[in-house]
Amino acid sequence: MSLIIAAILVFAAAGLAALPLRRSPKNASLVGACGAVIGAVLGIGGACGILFSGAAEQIRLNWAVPGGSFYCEADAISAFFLLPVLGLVALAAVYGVGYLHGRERSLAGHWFFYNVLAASMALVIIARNGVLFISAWEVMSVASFFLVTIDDEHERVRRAGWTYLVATHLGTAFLFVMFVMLGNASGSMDFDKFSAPAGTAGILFVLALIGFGTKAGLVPLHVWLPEAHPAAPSHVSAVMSGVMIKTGIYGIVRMLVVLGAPAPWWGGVLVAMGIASGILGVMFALAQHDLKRLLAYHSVENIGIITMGLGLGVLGRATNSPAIAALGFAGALLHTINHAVFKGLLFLGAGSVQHAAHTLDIERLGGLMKRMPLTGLTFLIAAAAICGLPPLNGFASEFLVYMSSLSAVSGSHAGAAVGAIAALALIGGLAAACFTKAFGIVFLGEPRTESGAGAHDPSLSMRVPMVTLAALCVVIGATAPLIVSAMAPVLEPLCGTRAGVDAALIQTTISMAWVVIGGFILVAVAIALALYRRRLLRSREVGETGTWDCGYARPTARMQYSASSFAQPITDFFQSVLRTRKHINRPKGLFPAGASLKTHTDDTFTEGIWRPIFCGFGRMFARLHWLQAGSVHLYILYIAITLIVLLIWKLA
Amino acid sequence: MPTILATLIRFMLTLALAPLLLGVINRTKAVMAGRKGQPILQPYYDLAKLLGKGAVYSRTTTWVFRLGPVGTLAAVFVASLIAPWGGLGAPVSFAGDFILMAYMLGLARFLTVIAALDTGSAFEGMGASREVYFSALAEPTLLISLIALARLGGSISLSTIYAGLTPNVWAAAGPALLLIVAALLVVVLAENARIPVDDPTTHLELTMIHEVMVLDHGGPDFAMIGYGAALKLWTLLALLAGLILPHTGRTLIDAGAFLGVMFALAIVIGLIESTMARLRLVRVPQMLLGAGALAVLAILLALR
Amino acid sequence: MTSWMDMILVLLILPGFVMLGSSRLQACLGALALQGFLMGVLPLVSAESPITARLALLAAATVALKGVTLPKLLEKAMRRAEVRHEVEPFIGFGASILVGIAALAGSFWVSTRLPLPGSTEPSLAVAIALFNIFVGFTLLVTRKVALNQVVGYLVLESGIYIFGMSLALELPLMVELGILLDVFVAVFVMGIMIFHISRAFDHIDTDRLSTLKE
Amino acid sequence: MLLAIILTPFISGIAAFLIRATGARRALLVGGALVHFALVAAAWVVRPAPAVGGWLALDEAGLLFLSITTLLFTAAAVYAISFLKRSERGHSHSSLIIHHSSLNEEADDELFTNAPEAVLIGCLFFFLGTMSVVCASQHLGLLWVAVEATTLASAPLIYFHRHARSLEAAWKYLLICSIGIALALLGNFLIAVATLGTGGHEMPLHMNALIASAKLFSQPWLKAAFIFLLVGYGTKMGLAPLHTWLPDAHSESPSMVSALLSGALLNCAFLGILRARQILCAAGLGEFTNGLLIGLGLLSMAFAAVFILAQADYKRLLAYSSVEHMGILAIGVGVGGIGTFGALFHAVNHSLTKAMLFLVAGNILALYQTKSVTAVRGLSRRLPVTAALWLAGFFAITGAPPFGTFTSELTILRGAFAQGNMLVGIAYLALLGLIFVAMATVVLRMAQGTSEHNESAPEPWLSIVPPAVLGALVLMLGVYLPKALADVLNGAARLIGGM
Repeated sequence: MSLIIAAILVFAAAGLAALPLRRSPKNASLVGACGAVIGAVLGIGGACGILFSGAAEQIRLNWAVPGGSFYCEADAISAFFLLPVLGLVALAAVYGVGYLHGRERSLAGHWFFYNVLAASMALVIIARNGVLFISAWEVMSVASFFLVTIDDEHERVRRAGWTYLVATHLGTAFLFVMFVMLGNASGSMDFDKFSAPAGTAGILFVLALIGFGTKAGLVPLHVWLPEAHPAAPSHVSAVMSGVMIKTGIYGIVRMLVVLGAPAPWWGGVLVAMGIASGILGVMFALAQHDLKRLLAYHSVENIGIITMGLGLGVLGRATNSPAIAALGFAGALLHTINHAVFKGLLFLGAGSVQHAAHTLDIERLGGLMKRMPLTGLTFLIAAAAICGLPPLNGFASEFLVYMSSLSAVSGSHAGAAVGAIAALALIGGLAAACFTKAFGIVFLGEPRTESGAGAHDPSLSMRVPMVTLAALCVVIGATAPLIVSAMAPVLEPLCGTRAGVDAALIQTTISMAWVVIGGFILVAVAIALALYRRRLLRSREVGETGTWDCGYARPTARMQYSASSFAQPITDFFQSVLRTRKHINRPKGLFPAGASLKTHTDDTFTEGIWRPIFCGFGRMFARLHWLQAGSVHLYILYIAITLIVLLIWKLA
Repeated sequence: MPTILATLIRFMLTLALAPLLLGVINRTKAVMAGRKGQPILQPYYDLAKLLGKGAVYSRTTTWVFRLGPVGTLAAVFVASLIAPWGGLGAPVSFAGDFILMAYMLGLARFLTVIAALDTGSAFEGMGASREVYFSALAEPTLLISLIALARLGGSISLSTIYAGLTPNVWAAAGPALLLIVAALLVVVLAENARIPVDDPTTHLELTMIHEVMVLDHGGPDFAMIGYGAALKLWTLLALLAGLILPHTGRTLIDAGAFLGVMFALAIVIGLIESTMARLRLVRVPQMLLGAGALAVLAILLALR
Repeated sequence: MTSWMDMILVLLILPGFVMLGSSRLQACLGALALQGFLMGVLPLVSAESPITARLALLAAATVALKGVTLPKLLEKAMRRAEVRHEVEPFIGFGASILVGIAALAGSFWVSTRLPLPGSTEPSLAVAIALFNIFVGFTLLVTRKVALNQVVGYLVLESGIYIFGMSLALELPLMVELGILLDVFVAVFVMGIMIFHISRAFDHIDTDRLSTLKE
Repeated sequence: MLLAIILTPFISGIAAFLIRATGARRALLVGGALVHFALVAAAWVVRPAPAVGGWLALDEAGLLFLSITTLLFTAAAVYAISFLKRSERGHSHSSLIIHHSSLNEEADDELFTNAPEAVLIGCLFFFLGTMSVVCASQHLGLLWVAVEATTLASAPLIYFHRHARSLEAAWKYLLICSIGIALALLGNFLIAVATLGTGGHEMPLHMNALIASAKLFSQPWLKAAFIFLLVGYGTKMGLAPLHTWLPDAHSESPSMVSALLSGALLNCAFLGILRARQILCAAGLGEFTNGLLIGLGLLSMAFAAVFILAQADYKRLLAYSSVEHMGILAIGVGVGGIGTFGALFHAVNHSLTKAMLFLVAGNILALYQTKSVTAVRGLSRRLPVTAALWLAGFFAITGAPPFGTFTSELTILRGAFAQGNMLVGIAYLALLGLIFVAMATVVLRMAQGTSEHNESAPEPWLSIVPPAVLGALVLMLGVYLPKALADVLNGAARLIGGM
């Protein structure tokens, strides 16, 4: 605990220390990054201590603010969430030093808010007082807002920042109501005093789902993600998409613990929202050409998978079948960490691409594998992992969710289970499509424009974090059984029972061990085959030639399949949802001068729901401006009318 | 000990006999077409010939291209480890093993696709695009069918499921099983690039799906791809065969019966290929969705 | 005693109608002066107790201020601004008188509805006070010439003042004088402003004084 | 001592008119402010004894608002120095300014001769003095006189820039507020009438006396009285739809005057309403007032939302935000319970924040020479510190943690829910959200982006320190509420029937 508090203090100190360094970006980066790393190391130390000892630690100090008390507790769940948060914060900070290197504009503010973000995320995870929690929560949002808008000279970035700020703030309003209801019912804002007043548990759950779901990015509250993540600098996107949105998941988990025994329909709602987010997220991802926008939509998808896991867990808890509950929650929590790892890595990779090729438009890239092999390799690993392919970490967590739903199939809520499985399968297939596109078009083939041609692997401080995360993808995949078997203390408060959890975990650990074995066989066979191929080819001549293009004499890079054309069959298939707009310039005449195809996919929910609402308010208010028409007579009339109305209202 | 031995022997047979399925299919088609046709062992000859050749790689390609065949084969290999011989257990079987199988096949596809994209060829890109498209639709069908099976067989491990598929299960849930058979058949055809989804023997790249992705591979690489395809066909066909298999308690007879059914199915595929025409590409998704519908119907029946 | 008082109260209706009816500012100011004078007398006749020095002082101050100074002040402003007439008000003069009659009826009706605590019969003073308040509001809302609005304000204020006076509410002298002083300063400042307005816009038509709006 | 607090400003005000030397007068401004500040600070240590036969006394509520007033006045006084220097320069380089602002319709802003400095400083002091009287008066009549006096003292301040718009603003301010105050006078009379039944002819409108025997008063008259006082002082306080003068006055007056108007004057009017509520609560009519306060409060927030959205003038934006926050105060008092505490606490936070924002707005105006939002771009590049303060102020005024406004607004929400006013709480929250969105749109557009020239301009520390200090105080209140202040707030809340 003390270590975690120390970490938060270190973050704060580093942030303040970076603030005055407006003149020299270099020192600001140095101070800020060092602070982030040191703090993260401290915090991870503390978290690990708690996970190993299994004993929750807490401090409770008075805080001279109405309703507030400085009450923090680090239990297994908090520690479990702290690990990815702090880890990614540190790695992204190291990456950021290289990424921001050579900017002439002051970085003091950036590093200040970066460290504030780190501190506030940690505080959110350990806070156990309503006021403290919301304060940390809002500070987190504001800090990340400023991080997103660092390049505010671009209109796109400003709009993104606005969308994000508005979304997160309105979402928080629901949390206000939730905490106030809980606080008034229990007479204290401390979590341990909380108890849902009779009959309101459902309302509280819905409030939590909306409030935290907005941050997590559940459809249809996800609209800020695809705007904000591309706008932010890549290491910030990595932190936001990798871990900050997970605080939303944490909030839901924490509320499940606080609210106690859930009703079955909560699980149903969670699974349904999870399925919707997962499928829609990956669908929209498929239709994007901006690499980071694509990744942002994949965050929506993965949040969907996590939410499915949570939903199954809740269903299991509600129908007291610990197996379903344990596996569901385990899958959700493990996927939280996994997604942090590979999504962080993917964003860092995208950052390196942007750094090297100065564009993120997939259509303009290509052939980067030869020019930046390390980025390519790490990106490939992450891509395979996010598609949930064995033997990497993504499969481990999805496997848990599968297992949970498989054991639920024979239960009373089989519908949800089957839906989850089908959805997972479809998501897996579409994700594979999406990442073969993202990786294949960006890194393979030949450069489509000169922008990618001069690319090269980034500097050391950017390479180290990528390699670390890639290694983590493999390691977590290989050690998944151990990790899962160690998760019992985390799952106990969620499932309400220890014995059931242990039983379920032992069951699954065996399967996962087999999965790992399968993974090893895979690698072994692959290596064997490779060696065999080498032996075969050693004595023979191995030719080099151009790609066989079915007899066409002069293939050029521009003839390669493009991202749009790659995704076109699928996007056409889902056109009813995606509403992709095409600008086709068909070849005309016998000797067509040129032809082109542009596709653009807006977010159906932004365009269909949110924009109309906001515009509606705008128009309505604009129509009311005559109220302040400037005529003093009118104003005096207001006074008279008010007086008369009040007199009649209250006295007559 | 003997069981382990038997399992190993069966697996060896799997590895050995997989290409033969292709031979049988081709032979059937030839016979139907009234041709004499290639020898039934032709696939083996092809593999041998390819393994004997050198290799030519495109300048565009990277190690990803070289990884493709190797990784694909390895993944399919692991998947085939999980495929049971009807009632007789597979070498690897654990709770939820069919998920690993499905995802190993997914991995194989993933590697093939990126290898294809690595060439930068428009045709291979096209094939890759179609491949991921159709498989994304086939995946849920496969898994739903397997869940329905799991529900009927009362287990979540393939070997146990198929061991539990005794005739009286058929008696009890015949309709559901029939639907599953139909769904799986479609999945098998789609996943293995057979007519009516894809025509492995066409000579027009524009119409190909799977074959066009491997245009640039040659020599040992192509041998691995070919063998991998055969093994994949076996693996998926085994899921189908296990369903329509009488269970006598006796290992040898069951094994024999299994092999019989496998090749019978190969003939069936051959018949389908020689009697049906390839669907237009736009029709394929509809067929896959139809299969998915069958699978859903099956599970609804199974949940009843 | 009270009969005197009632008579004065009734007289206090007249100026209101004059202001409502006439377009000539001069007339309005005259009416204003009359009203101020009557109000000065009011405390003297209203009190049951013999006239105290306090009441005398109060009466004197009222007459001096409301009866003399303020009208003169406004007249000066009027000359400075060179306005003689209210142009076309939002409600015509005839209509305004009708409004006034309605207001009178209304205020009598209201006064019957709320008898003073302690007494049962409706108080005339309440009615008259309300009537003047109504008139004040009417002038404020319907008249465009800034000067007329000041007059309206004064009528409104006097209505309230009548209320206080006639009920012989013993506000401490200091407060009473404070109130008078405030009113005086207020009108003084308004007069200055009218002067500035007439200089800045060369009109004092407050209806056209509406650049500040949404 | 209380007398000292009252008299200091008046004396210095008179002095300001007599002094000829500019430097001395400016010194006097800061000096007088500091003396007043010191006296009030002393009042926290030893509560001053009632003066003038108990007409003047400092209870918790009075002390609270008096402290806000003097604090803001000191800040404004310091800021005024830089403001006056600047406006001198403004005239010497007026040509340059024309060139600067020739783009926008407000070009004529600085080209008017300002009122003489003596008037500004003198009226500032009178303004302070009258407000001090309001805070200290325990007699409704005196309170009324003082409130009306604040109007008269501040009207010349609004008309400091001698040009058409500020004249119009001052005229509307004077007329509308005078009418409102007149109604408040009637309210006072009605209270006196309500006392009649109790043989209270002899009873002056003295708070203690009123509260002591409130139970006996005739309730219908009390109710009517409250309505008149609410409308009357509400006009001054800026509750919609009586707020109409407020945006004009705030946008046209010099920034530190706007700061005082919004941060101090509105509170004083609020105090008038609170006094009335005190009596009604004593008479057991607290319930009756709640509905009125909540209704007007919500209406004010709605009005503010309407006009903040797509607001084209950033000073008007701040003014409407004041309307919003006055509404919040009314709601807080209306819902009662801890809501009352929250409202008083929010009064403190709002005054500090809003004053800070107006001072910052003054800096922006000084550089860009326009109040038009669309013309202000790339603030964070031209005036880094000012921009930082501007954004901080924005987050503070919209109730984002870790600022005091957050805790006070949260407390009011808790009050609403605790008292069972769920719907009020939800409406309140919805309006807050709406206003946040509207304000964010405008404020961010100003702070971000790039303008035609991006080199950062000089920022004199005299114009930076006062708002910075105020902002720091709000921040402090957000993370630490001092015991002394908490006690005073609780005491005041108890006075006006909260808790």
